[in-house]
Amino acid sequence: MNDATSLFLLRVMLTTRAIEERLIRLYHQGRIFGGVYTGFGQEASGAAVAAIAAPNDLFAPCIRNLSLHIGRGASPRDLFRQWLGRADGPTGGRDGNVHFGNLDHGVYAMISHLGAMISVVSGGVMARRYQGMDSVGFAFIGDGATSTGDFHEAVNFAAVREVPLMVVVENNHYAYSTPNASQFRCRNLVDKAAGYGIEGIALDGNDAIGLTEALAPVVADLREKPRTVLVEVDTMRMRGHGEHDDFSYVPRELLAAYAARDPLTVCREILLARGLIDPPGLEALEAEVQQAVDEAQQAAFRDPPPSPSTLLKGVYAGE
Amino acid sequence: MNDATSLFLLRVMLTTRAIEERLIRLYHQGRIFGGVYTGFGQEASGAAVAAIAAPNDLFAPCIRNLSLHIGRGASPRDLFRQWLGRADGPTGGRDGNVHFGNLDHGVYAMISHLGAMISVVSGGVMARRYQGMDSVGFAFIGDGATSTGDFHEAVNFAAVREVPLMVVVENNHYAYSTPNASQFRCRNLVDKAAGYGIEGIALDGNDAIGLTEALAPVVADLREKPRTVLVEVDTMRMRGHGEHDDFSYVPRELLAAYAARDPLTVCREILLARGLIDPPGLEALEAEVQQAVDEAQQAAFRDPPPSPSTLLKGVYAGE
Amino acid sequence: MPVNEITYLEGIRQGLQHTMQEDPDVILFGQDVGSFGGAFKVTTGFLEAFGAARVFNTPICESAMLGAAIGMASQGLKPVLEVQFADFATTAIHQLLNNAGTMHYRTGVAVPMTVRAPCGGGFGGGPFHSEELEAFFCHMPGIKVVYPAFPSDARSLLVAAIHDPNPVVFLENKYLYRHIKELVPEAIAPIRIGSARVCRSGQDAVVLTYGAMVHEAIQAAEHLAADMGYRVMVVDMRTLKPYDTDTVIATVAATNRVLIVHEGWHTCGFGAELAALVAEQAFHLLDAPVRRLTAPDCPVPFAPDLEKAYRPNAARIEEALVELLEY
Amino acid sequence: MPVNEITYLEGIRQGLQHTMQEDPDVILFGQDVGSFGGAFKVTTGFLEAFGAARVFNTPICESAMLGAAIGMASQGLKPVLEVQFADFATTAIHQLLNNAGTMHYRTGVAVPMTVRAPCGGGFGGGPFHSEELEAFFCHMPGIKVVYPAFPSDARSLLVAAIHDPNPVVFLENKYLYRHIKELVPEAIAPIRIGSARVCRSGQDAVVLTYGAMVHEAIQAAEHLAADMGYRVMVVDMRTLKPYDTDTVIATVAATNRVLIVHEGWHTCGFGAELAALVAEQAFHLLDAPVRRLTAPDCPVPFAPDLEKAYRPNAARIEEALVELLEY
Ligand SMILES: Cc1ncc(C[n+]2csc(CCOP(=O)(O)OP(=O)(O)O)c2C)c(N)n1
Ligand SMILES: Cc1ncc(C[n+]2csc(CCOP(=O)(O)OP(=O)(O)O)c2C)c(N)n1
Ligand SMILES: [Mg+2]
Ligand SMILES: [Mg+2]
Repeated sequence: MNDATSLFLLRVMLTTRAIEERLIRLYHQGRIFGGVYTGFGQEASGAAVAAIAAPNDLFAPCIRNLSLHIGRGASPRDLFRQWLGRADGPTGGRDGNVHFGNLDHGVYAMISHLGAMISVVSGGVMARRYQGMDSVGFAFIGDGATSTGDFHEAVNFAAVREVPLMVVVENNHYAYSTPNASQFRCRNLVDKAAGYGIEGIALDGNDAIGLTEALAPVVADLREKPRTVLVEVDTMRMRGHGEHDDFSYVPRELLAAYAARDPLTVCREILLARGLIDPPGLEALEAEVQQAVDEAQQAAFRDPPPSPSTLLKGVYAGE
Repeated sequence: MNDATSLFLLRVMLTTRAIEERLIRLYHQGRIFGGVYTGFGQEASGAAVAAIAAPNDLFAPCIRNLSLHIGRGASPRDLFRQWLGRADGPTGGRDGNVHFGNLDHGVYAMISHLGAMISVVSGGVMARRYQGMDSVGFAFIGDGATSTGDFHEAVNFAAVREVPLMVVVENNHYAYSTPNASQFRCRNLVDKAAGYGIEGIALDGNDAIGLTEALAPVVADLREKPRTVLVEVDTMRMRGHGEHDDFSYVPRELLAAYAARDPLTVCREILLARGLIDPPGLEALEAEVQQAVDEAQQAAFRDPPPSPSTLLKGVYAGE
Repeated sequence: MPVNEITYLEGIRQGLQHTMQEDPDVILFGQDVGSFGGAFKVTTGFLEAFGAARVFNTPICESAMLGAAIGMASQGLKPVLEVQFADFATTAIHQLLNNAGTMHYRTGVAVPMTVRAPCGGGFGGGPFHSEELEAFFCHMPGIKVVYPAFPSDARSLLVAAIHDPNPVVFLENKYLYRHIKELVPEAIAPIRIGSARVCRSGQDAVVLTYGAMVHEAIQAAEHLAADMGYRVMVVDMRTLKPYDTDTVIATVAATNRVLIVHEGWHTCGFGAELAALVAEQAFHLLDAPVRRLTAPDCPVPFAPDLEKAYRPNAARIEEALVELLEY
Repeated sequence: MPVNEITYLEGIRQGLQHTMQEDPDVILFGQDVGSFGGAFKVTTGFLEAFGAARVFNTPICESAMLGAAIGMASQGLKPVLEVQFADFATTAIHQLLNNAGTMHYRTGVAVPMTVRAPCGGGFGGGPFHSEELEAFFCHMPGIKVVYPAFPSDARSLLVAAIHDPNPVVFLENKYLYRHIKELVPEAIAPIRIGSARVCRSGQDAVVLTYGAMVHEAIQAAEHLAADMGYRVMVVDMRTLKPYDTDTVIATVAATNRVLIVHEGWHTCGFGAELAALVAEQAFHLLDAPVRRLTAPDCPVPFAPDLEKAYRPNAARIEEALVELLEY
């Protein structure tokens, strides 16, 4: 892995964290309409995938994958516009919060129905390959969502068609309030891979550099020998399901254990240890990111909301 | 396994075969309304499950499991009434062909939507256990139907709740015209068990006696230590998907190989070898079964169809 | 008779609690309904009160949840299943339509199950947490559909739904959960599924509606009375399948002008059914064409201004009523 | 202009074949559509003609099939997906309603996909192979719904559906597949989605219908003309969303009496939508209440006598028309 990639990971994660911290504050200040859902503590996997992927690749992020959006080029201002329902945001205010994407960046806008997007990104990759493009798909999914029929149908279909697709299961141990033990009975979610006849890979989900190093060769190989793989990353949701949720059902020791392995801390330490950044450099980077987020937020607050007269625009294409 | 059980298996399978042979003939004579779907060549698993099960057990058969119905006490006359849409048949003519059951025998009437019944029988068992009954569930499913989201959701849910449920996957190598290779990428369907954290057992699906011997202890253990298990049985659909289908897409050598291991032949030979029946006894049994089927068919043809005036009866319960 | 003020949400809670206390056959399950009390906290304390055999969390699998409920109901239990948002029931329509809805007709086995489905918008939920799907459910043979607008009705109708021997979809309007309060007696009054509620009398026109729009319609009618002296009747359909055709016809006879309001989509919505019924059976009673005021055929938008334009409200009901009254 | 007699099924086949020949972006997939040619043999020879990259079988997974079609369409392909029976689409309503139907509205990305869904009864298919689900599909924002009744329309409308930049549900009536023939020219005439077909002129009443019931209605109208001299117009709606409101209003203006017929369920069916439209916009044109003749709210029964009682037919349409004409 080259140095630029390491710094890319750090910058993406810092930006993600700064945006989400801001969203959380705005929510508790009552300045956000609707709920706030973050990937606090889960920034590593999205950043790593963004680091590995190629321009023509396609992505189906879930609600905890802001870092993937950032890594694929979503601007902080677009992010705030989305959360504020602004006219020029990624969904023009038609959708809110995490339900956005940008196909120019290869990123599908998720629907809420868990599992439903895996087949979509898989179909997108099928299309691009039919069109002669080299394209690999990346689908993110939670531990809870592996229980959906959609997860199963999509992974099986992709496996059978040998779609180059990496399905990244982010096991953060809870689905809303429901712990793994009430969600599945296999020991690890990667145990499901064999049932689809695909390779399964289990990794530490809080180490972006480790993830990038481990997955880059896998993805390179997928491009040569198209097939579907299942990756389980171990991580932790460090906040509630949304900011309305005090997550008192999560044992505090569990949180503490993962706090000690916060993806930003882990990445910062590796970069410092490898001499890729020094403390003043880090401070400067963090300040720069904070400033960009400040400016983006302020700009987005000034951006106009959609006009009610546009309500019916675009229900159908070509009209 | 005691002698009565062996003879039970033979009688159930002979009856099943005789009924289905008759249905096939009636179809080609144009005397059946709608299609005809049989389990020709797959009689062993349903018979074995019927042999093992206890009175309070519950069952979700699929379209190829007539032997399960017969084993649980469905009468040939009821069968013909069902296929002929008669008023006094199991569904009173509201439904046709394989879509019937009898909860007095513990047998759910399937809907066509593949995979949908696994959760139903699982819920039935949950209810019976809540009511203090000892009850185990048996769900049958085809190789093709393992691709449905419903299969996945139901098996996972049952596994997590530790519902004593045996899911019997009958791998007959085709789903309509689609061979295994276009349906799943795992080597064996039993490979899926690990992904649900449950035990998987692969067996010869054409040997009713072997199945009974192998599964009886498993089921006994399920009663003690409730949990879900996955059983894959290897078998072959010896006719078309339905009688309208000439199944020319199935290699004839494959059919020949399974014909040599026809469940009835296998069972007959074991019983003869074990001295549990002799050739004249067998002949007598076959004649008896044929006569019962003849009479049942004739009676059913005389049975009245439902009156059109009953069309709306029972859309709602309690009205 | 002691009287308490309760919210709509509390009405649902009390109905469920009462039924579970009286009848051990009632079982509750769904995503996060256990110690967490469900996404909307309707079942807080139920796990503790009724135990893990009667109250449990499920994995995320709407189809298997519905299937399990069908299985339980077929064995004589009365399962109550919470789907976290009605929107997610669209992943398992076949279990309702084809399995639950046909079992009694096909086999004579009753399926006394209740599906609690929080629905409706008005709080920035966006396209996937705001849907009104009653038209789908009402189109399904063998299914009953209940949709209360008041705390008292929510309480009574949930009891009725649970004891009904059929599969019932019990729609809960999320906007009303904490917005609507009502004084209710201790004892739960029985309400028959199939009976509408005349919420406001009047003889100049009638608004046929349900869910959150009932309260918007009442407000519109009050404005109109104050501003222009019109007396507008408001009918809360309250149960949508079966629905109360007698009350519909009687109120049309009494008013001769009909406005139908709902926050679900227009084309093939429940409003179409009501309008068709009026057109077929009360044609001779009409002094003006029947009129529908509904959400447009458009995903539920997130941005507040867009959702305001999307969702009918008191002001737009009033406007439509004026046009109708001046026809 | 050379003219051939083709079946309804052949019309579909030709429309699909033509489009695939002209446009390499059209991809066909579904259960058994490959060398087997699909459950109804609509695509026999397509795999051989267009190759395995454009024609392929899928596992049994309606949701993933629909999702994949959405993904392909979002990348500019024009996937045509066959669900084996429309009934099975109920396992994946969310992919249509929430994913396909909202993508353009939410993100500006068009989803030009076509879902071919064989539907309807009349052949002993029973409750799970005979359903008419157009009301569900028509209730979905962002989705178009097409339902031809004639070979020529099937051919033209399938071409239109595939080229439409939106998700289109293309309903194929199974009973008509081999029962209906028509003389058609070699060249495929373009038909606009949203235009009805006046199949039979008349001025005493109009039957608004679609699918297999078009042919029953024509037969009923012919009987009535022969027996009683009535001239009954028959309109094949042909496309249900959008539907041709202009033609509906014009034919009501011309006849003043309306019968709506379909073989789908009654409550919240597409007939309710048509009746509501007529009641709202053509009230002053009516000499008699609008009337619906539909299947009852009941699973589709298997037994021939039951299904005959369930499904509207020429005789019952005639009866209803006589009542309407004599009102
Ligand atoms: C089909 C479906 N059912 C229910 C929900 C409601 N829901 C939203 S998020 C969530 C929990 C998801 O848990 P998990 O997949 O582990 O993701 P995490 O939130 O932990 O990242 C639930 C139940 C949904 N979105 N879709
Ligand atoms: C959800 C769903 N999709 C499609 C069908 C149509 N269909 C009926 S049987 C069948 C093939 C089933 O294959 P398999 O599960 O292997 O069972 P087998 O017929 O071989 O016993 C298909 C595709 C269906 N019944 N349900
Ligand atoms: Mg999780
Ligand atoms: Mg098979």
